[in-house]
Amino acid sequence: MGGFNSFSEFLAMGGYAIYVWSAYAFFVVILVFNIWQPMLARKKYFKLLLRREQVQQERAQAKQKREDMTNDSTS
Amino acid sequence: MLTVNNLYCERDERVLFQNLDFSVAEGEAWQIQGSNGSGKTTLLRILCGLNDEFTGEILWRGIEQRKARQDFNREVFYLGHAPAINKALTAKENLSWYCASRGLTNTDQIKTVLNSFNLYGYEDMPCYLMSAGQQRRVSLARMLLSQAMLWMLDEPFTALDKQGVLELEVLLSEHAKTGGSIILTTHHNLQMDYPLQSIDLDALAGLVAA
Amino acid sequence: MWQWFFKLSSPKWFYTISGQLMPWLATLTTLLLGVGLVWGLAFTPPDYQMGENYRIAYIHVPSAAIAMGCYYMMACMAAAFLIWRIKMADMIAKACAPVGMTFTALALFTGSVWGIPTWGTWWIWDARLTSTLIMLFLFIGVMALRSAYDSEAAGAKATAVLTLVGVVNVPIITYSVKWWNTLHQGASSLSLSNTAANPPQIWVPAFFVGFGLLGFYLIAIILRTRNEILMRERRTEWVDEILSASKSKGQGLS
Amino acid sequence: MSIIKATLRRELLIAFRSPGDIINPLMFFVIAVSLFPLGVGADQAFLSEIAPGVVWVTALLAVMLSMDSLFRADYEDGSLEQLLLSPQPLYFIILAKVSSHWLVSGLPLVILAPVFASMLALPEGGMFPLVAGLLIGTPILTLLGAVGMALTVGLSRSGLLLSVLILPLYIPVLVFGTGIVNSALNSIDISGLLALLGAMLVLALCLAPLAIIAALRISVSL
Repeated sequence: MGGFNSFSEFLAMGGYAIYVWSAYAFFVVILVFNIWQPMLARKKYFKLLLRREQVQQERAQAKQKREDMTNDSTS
Repeated sequence: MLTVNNLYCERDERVLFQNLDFSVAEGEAWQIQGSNGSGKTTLLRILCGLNDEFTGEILWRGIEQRKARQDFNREVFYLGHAPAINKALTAKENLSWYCASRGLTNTDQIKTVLNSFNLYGYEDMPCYLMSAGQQRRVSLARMLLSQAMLWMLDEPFTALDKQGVLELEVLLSEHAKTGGSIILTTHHNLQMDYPLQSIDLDALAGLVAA
Repeated sequence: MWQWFFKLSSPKWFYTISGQLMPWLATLTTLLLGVGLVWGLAFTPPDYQMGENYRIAYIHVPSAAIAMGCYYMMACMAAAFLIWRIKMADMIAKACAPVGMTFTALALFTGSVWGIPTWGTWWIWDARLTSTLIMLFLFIGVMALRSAYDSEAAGAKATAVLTLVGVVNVPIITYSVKWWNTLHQGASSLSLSNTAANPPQIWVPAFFVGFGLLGFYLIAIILRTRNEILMRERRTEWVDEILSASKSKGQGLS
Repeated sequence: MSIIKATLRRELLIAFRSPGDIINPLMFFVIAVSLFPLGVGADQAFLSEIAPGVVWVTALLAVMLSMDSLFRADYEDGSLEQLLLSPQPLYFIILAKVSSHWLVSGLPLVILAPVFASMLALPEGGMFPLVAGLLIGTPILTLLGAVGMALTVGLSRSGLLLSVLILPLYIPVLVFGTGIVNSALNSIDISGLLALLGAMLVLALCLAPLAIIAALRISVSL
C-alpha cells in the first residue's frame, strides 16, 4: 500500500495540507450541522409544548381559584 | 343536484364545520348562516371548487365534483367578494369576455341585461368611472348572462342601494321559481317571497381535538 | 405492493420504522465513513498527476452526486404529493431541501478548494461547478417559496409545482452548461482524473465514502422528517403519547 | 376557438389602455443596455465582444420584470377566480393570456434589440442570429416567468422571490441564445442550435400552461 511514512507527513498532505484539511473540515461542519440542527429543533419543539401545557394548567388553576372565590362570597 | 356528504374543514386549530350534510335540489334556495369568521365564504369557495382544503364528498348530479369539473362549471355561477371587473375595460367588454369564457355567444343579450340592471347608457363606460354600486351591478349582470342553474352568491347585497336590493330579491325568487337553485350568504335581512332553507355554521363549529 | 405503498404513506408507520432503523443505519454509516475516510486519507497512494490534493475528490464527488439525487428525490416526492395527495411525501420533500442545499454547498466548497492549487484560482466556470451552483440556486428557490407561504398546505403544493418545473429543467440546464463550457473551452472537469490509470486502492475507498455519505444523507432526511411528523401530527393520539413519554423522561431524544 | 380570440382581445385592450405596463419593461431594457458602455468603457472591440451577452441578459431581466402585470390585476379584482371556474379549456385561455403578454412585452424587445445591439457594435453577422434567438427565446422566458408569477401572485412580498425562483430556470435559454450569436460570429452553422431552442419552446408551450394552471389554483385558494 502507498500512504504516508509518518504522521507529520500525513498532516502535511504533500504540501496540500490547507486545501485537503479545509475541505474535510467543511465536510465535518456539514455533517455535524445536519445532525445537530434537527436535534436542536426537536428539543426546542418539545420545550415549547411543555411550556404550553404549563400555561394551560396555570390558567386552569387561576380560573378555578376565581370561581372558588366567587362561590365563597355568594355562600 | 348538489349533494354534500360529511364535509369537514378546519383552519388555524379550529373546526369550521364537521359532519356537514345537505343536498340542494332544483328550485331550492339555501342560506348559509353564521357569525363573522365562521367560514361562510370558505364553505362557498369549497362548494364551487376554488378551495380544496377539506375532507368529505361533494357530488354534482351524482358525480364527484372534481371529476365533473366542466359540467359543474358550466352550470354553476359563483359571485365572490371581489367584483371580477377589470376597471380599464368597459362594462360591455368585461361582460363579452365573460360570455366567451363560458362558451356563450349571447353577446347581443349583454345590452338587455345591462338595461335590466339599470345601467342603461353605461355599456361603453370604462368601469373605473362607475360607482361601487354600479360596478356591483355589472358583476351581478354576469349572473343572468351565465345561464347557470345553481347560483352561489357570497354577500350579493353589498354596495347595493335600497332599490337594487329589492330588485335583486325579486331576481333571486324568480330564478328559484323557474327551477334554478341558489346558495347564498348574507348579513342582510332577506325579504324574499320564497321559502329559504338554511345551514347554520355556528352550530357545526368546534375546537380541534387536542 | 399497494399495501406497502399505503403503509409507507402513513406518518405513524414511517415514524416507528425509521426509529427502529435508525441505530442500524447510524452504525453502518459510521463504519462505512470511518473506514472509507481513514483509508482514503491515509492509506492510498498519491495520484500520479495531482499528488495528495486528489483526496478532496473522495468527498466532493459523492456529495455532488447526492445533491443531484436529492433534487430528483424531492421531485418524486413532489409528484407523489400532487398526484396522490400523500402528505408523507410532502414532509420528506420538505426535509430534502435543506439537506440537499448543504450537500450542494459542500460539493461547491470542496470543488473550489480543490481548484486553488489545480487551476490557481478558487473559482473557475467549470461545467460541473457551474451546474452545481445552479443546483444550489434551485434549492434556495424551493426553500424561499415554501417559507413565503403562510399556509402550510398551499406552500406545500406551490413548492411541489416549482420542484416539478425545476426537475424538467435540470437535465436541460446540465446539458446547456456542458455545451456552453465546450464552446468557451473551459478547464478540465473535476474528478478522479482517470480511474483506469489509477490502481484500485484509490477508488475502492471512494465506494466506502460514497455509500457512507448516502447513509448519512438518509439519516439527515429521516431526522428532519421525524420532526415534521411530530409537528404536523401533534393532535393525533400516538404523537401525544410520544410527547408525554418524552416529558416524563425530561428531555427525551428518543 | 372563440375563447382564444376573446382572451387575446381582452388582454390586448387592457394592455393598450394602461400603456405603462408595456413601456416600462422596454424603458428598463433601453436604459440598462445604455448603462453598459458607461460602465465598461466605449472600446468598440470590447463592446462588440460582450454585446450578445448584454442584450440577452437585459432582455431576460426585462421580461422577468414585465411579468408582474400578467396576473396581478386579475388576482386582485377576482377575475382569476372566474377564469378558473370557466367551463372552457383552461389550457387555451392561459396560452392566450401568456401569448398576448408576450406580444406586448417580448415582441417589442425583439424589435428593439437590433438597434441596441448595433449601438454596442455587434457585427453585422450577429444581427440575424440575435433576433432569431430572441424571437424563439423570449416566449420561453415569458412562459417560465408566468409559472413563477402564478406561484407568487398570492403573496404580498413577491417581487424578489420571483427572481430567485425564475432566474435559474432562465439559464438554458440564455446559454443557447448567446451561444447562437457567438457561433454565428465564429461562422459555425446555427440551424441546429435554433432547432434546439425551438424544441425548448415547444416543450415550454406544452408543459408550462399546465404548471401555470396548477399554480393559479393554489394562489386563488389562499
